[in-house]
Amino acid sequence: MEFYLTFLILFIGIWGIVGKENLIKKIIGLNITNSAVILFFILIGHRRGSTAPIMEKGVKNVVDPLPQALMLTTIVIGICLTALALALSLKMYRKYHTLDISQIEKLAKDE
Amino acid sequence: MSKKWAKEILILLIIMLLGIIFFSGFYPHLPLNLAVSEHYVARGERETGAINIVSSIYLGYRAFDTLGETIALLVTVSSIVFLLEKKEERNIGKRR
Amino acid sequence: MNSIPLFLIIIPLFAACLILLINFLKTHLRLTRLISLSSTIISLIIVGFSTIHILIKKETLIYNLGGWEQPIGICLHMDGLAWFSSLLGAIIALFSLIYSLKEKNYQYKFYFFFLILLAGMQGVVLTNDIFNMFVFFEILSIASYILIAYSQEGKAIKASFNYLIISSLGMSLFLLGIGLIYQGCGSLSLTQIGKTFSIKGGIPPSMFQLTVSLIVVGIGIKAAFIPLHLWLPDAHTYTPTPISALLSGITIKISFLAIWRIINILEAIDFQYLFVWIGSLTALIPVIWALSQTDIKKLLAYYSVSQMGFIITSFGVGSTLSLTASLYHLLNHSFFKSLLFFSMGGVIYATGKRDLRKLSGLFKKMPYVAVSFLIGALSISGIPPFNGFVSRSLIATSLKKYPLPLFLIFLASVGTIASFIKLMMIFLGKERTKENNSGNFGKEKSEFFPDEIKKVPKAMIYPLITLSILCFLSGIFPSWITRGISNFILLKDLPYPIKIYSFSNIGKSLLIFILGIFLYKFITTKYGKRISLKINQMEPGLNNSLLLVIVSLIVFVIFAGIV
Amino acid sequence: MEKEDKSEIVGITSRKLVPYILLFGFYLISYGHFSPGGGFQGGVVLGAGIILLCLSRGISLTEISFSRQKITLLEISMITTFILLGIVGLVMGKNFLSNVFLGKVEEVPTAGFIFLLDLVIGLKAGAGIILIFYSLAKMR
Repeated sequence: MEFYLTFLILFIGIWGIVGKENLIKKIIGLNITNSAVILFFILIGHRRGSTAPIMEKGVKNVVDPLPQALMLTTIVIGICLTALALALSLKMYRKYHTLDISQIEKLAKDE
Repeated sequence: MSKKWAKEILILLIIMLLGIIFFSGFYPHLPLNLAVSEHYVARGERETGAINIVSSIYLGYRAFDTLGETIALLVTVSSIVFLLEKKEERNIGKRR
Repeated sequence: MNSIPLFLIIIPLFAACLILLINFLKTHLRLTRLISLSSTIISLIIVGFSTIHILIKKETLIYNLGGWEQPIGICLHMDGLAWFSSLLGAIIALFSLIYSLKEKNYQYKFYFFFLILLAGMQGVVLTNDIFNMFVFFEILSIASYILIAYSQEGKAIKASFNYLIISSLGMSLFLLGIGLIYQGCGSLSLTQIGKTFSIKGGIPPSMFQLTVSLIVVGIGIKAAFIPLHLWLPDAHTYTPTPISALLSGITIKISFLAIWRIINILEAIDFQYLFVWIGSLTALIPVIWALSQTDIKKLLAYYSVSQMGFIITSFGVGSTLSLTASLYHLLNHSFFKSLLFFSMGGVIYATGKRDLRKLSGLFKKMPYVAVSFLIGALSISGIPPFNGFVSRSLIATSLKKYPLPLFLIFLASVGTIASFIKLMMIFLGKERTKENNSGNFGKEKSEFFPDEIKKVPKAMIYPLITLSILCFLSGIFPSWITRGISNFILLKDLPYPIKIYSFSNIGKSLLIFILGIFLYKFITTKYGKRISLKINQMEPGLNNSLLLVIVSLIVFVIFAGIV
Repeated sequence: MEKEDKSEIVGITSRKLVPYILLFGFYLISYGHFSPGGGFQGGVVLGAGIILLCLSRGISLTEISFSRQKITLLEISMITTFILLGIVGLVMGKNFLSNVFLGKVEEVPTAGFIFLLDLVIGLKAGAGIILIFYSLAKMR
C-alpha cells in the first residue's frame, strides 16, 4: 500500500517539473521527485517488525541495508543538482530579471 | 486564459496515464531474493569492522560509489564558485 | 593487468585534484595544461596497451574494487565494447584538449571540468554495476552542465538549465528502473542481473517492460533520440568548441552504448525492434530543422542528432551485420563530427562570426581549415572514398527487410547533402571585398571584410589534419575494420564478405548527391526561405520537451506491451 | 545579513551554541561506524553550525575565522586524501580502496579504514556546504 503513496509523491513531483512555469517551482518539483525515488528505494528494503541494521549484541532480524546505503549517494547527488540549478537560475535572474521560463525563452530568442 | 487551462488538463491527463502504467507494471509482493544483503548483514561486521552495516556498505563494500559521489559534490561546489564569483574576484586570481 | 580499467578512471580524477591543489592560491596555467595533457596522453597509452589483452587474447579484464567479489562489491570490467568506447573517448578527448590549448586562454577550472568529464565518460563505460553507472552518469552530466554554461552568456545558461532539468528528470526515471531491478533480482551487478532478471526467471512481463522502458528513456535523454533530443541543439551550440566536439562526438555515444549494454544483458529483444522506427525518425526530423538554421554550430548539433538516428536504426535491426554497421558508423561519426566542429570553431575563432549568411569566400584565407572541413562534409554526406559512405551503405544493406525506415534514412541523407553544400558556401562562395559585399543569399549587406581575419594557430590545425586523415583512412579500409569490429568486439563473425564499393552503393550515393543539389537549390529560393523561417519559429520550449519525455515513456511502455 | 540589524541575544546565544553543534557533528562523524550516523550526516551538521554562525553574526565576521581560502583548501585536501587512501590499498598489494588495516572491533575508534574514510568525507561535505552557502549568500 505504501508503494502507491510513493508513486503519488512521484507524480506530484513530475507535475511540479512539467506543469510549472516558475524556475524555482521546477527545482522544488525536482526535489520532490528525488525524495519520492528515495522513499521508494527505502520501502523496497523494508520488512515488517525489523530494526535498523546496527549489529549490536542480540539484534536479530534487520532491515535490508543496501537500499539505505545507495540512498545516501542519491541524496547527495540531489543536493548537487539542486544547488547547481539554483545557481543557474540566479544567473538567469540577474540577466533577464524574470523567473518565468516562457519569458526567458522569448527574451533569449530575440537577443 | 482557456489555452492555459487546456495545457493544465493535458498535463494532468498525461500524468494520470503515467499512473495507470506504473500501477499496472508494479508488484509490491514479489518474493525478494536477498542473497547479497544477507551476506552484508551476516559478514559485514567481520569484513569491514563497522557495526553500522550501512556505513560498512557505503564506505567498505561500495566505497567507489562514495568516491564518485564526493567527486560530484566537489565539481558542483567548484562550478557554483566559478559561476557566482564576481568579476573582481576572478582578476585577483590572475594578478597574484 | 586487470587494473587497467581502474587506472583509466583514476588518472583523470587524480590529475583533476592535482590541478585544483596547484591553482589554489596562484594560477599556474602552463602547469595545469601540462598536467591535463599528460594525463590524457597516459590514459590513451593505457587503452592502447590494453588492446593486447582484449583484442588478441579476447579476454575481459575484471577488477574487483576493494577486493570483494562480483555481486558483493563493485567490479569494473572491460570487454570489447568497453574497450571500443574508451579508446574513442581517449582519442577525441586528446584532440579537443590540443585544440583548446590555443583557442582561448581558458581558466584552470576549464581543464578541471574537462578531466572530470573524461573520467565520468570512462567510468560509465567500464563499470559492471548499474548503480555505479548512475553515479558516473551524474558526474558526467554535472561536468557537462557547467561546461555548457562556461561562457556565462544568457543563452548558454538557459541551454544548460534546460539540459539540467530534463536530464535530472531522466536520471530519476533511471533510478526508479534500478529500484525495480533491485526489487526483482536482489543484486546490482550487471552480470548477476543478466542471469536472474528475465521473464523466464519469474519477473512478471509488465514489470519487465516498465523497467526496461524506464531505463531506456532515462538514459535515452542523454543519447538524444527523437522525442528526447530537444535540449541538444541549444546545449551543443553555446559551449566552447572543444567541448561541443567532445559532447556530440562522445557523450551521446557513450549513453547509447550504455543502452546497448543494458538491452543486451536484459535480452529485451522486442525493444530492439522499436529502435528501428525511433532511429529512422531521429535521422529525418532534425534534418528538417537543420535546413532552416543560420548558426553554423547549431546546424552541426542538429546533425549530431540525425547521425545518431542512423546508428540507432541499425542497432535496432539486431543482425550481426547491422550491429557491426552501427558500431562502424559510431566510429566514423565521432571522427567527422569532431572534425566539422573543430573546423567551424576555426572559422569562429578567425572571423568571430557564427552566422552563415555573413560568411563567404574564406578558402584562400584559411586553406587548412577549408580543406579539412571539405573532407568532413564529404564524409558526413557519404561520398564514396570517405568513411561516411562506407558505414551508410552498410546500414542500408542491413536495412533490407525494413523498406520504410530505409526510405526515411534516404531522405535524411539527401537533406544532409543539401545543408552541407550550404555550409560549404562559407569557403567556396564568392570572395568578399569592400566593393561587392552583396551576401550570397540576396541583399543582406555583410559588414564582414576579409582583412579582419585572425590567423588560425598551429595547435588548432593539427587536430584538424589528423582527423581528416583518420576519416580518409577508415573510408579506404572498410573490410579490414568491419571484420575487426565483428570478430574482436562483437565476437560474432560476419556470415558473408560484404561488397561495399559495389556499383549499386556508388550509384545510390550519386543519386542522393544529385537530389541533394536540387534540394539545396530549392532552399535558397524565396519560397524555400519563407518555409525555413516558419520552421525556425517552432522551437519547443522547456515545458514541452519535459512533457515529451513523459509522453515517450508512456509510448515506450505501451508499444513494448503490444510487440 | 549585516551586523547592525541583529539583536544581541541572537549573536550571543549562537556564539555559545555553535561549539556544541560542531562537537555533535564530530561525534556523528567519529561514531559513524559504531552507531547510526556517518560521514555525510556529520559533515552536514558541521556545515549547519557554521551557517548558523553566518546567519547570526553576519558573513563578514564569520569569514575572519572560517575564511573562504581555508575552507577551499580543506575541501581539496580532503578529496586528495580520499584518492590517496584508495591508492594506499593499491600499493599494499590489495585492490583499490580495500580495507588496509582491519582494526579489532571491540575498541571504539579502531574500525580502521571506515573511520578514516568517514572523517575525510565528513570534513569534505561540511566544507562543500559552507562554500555553497558563501557563494549563494554573497550574491546580492
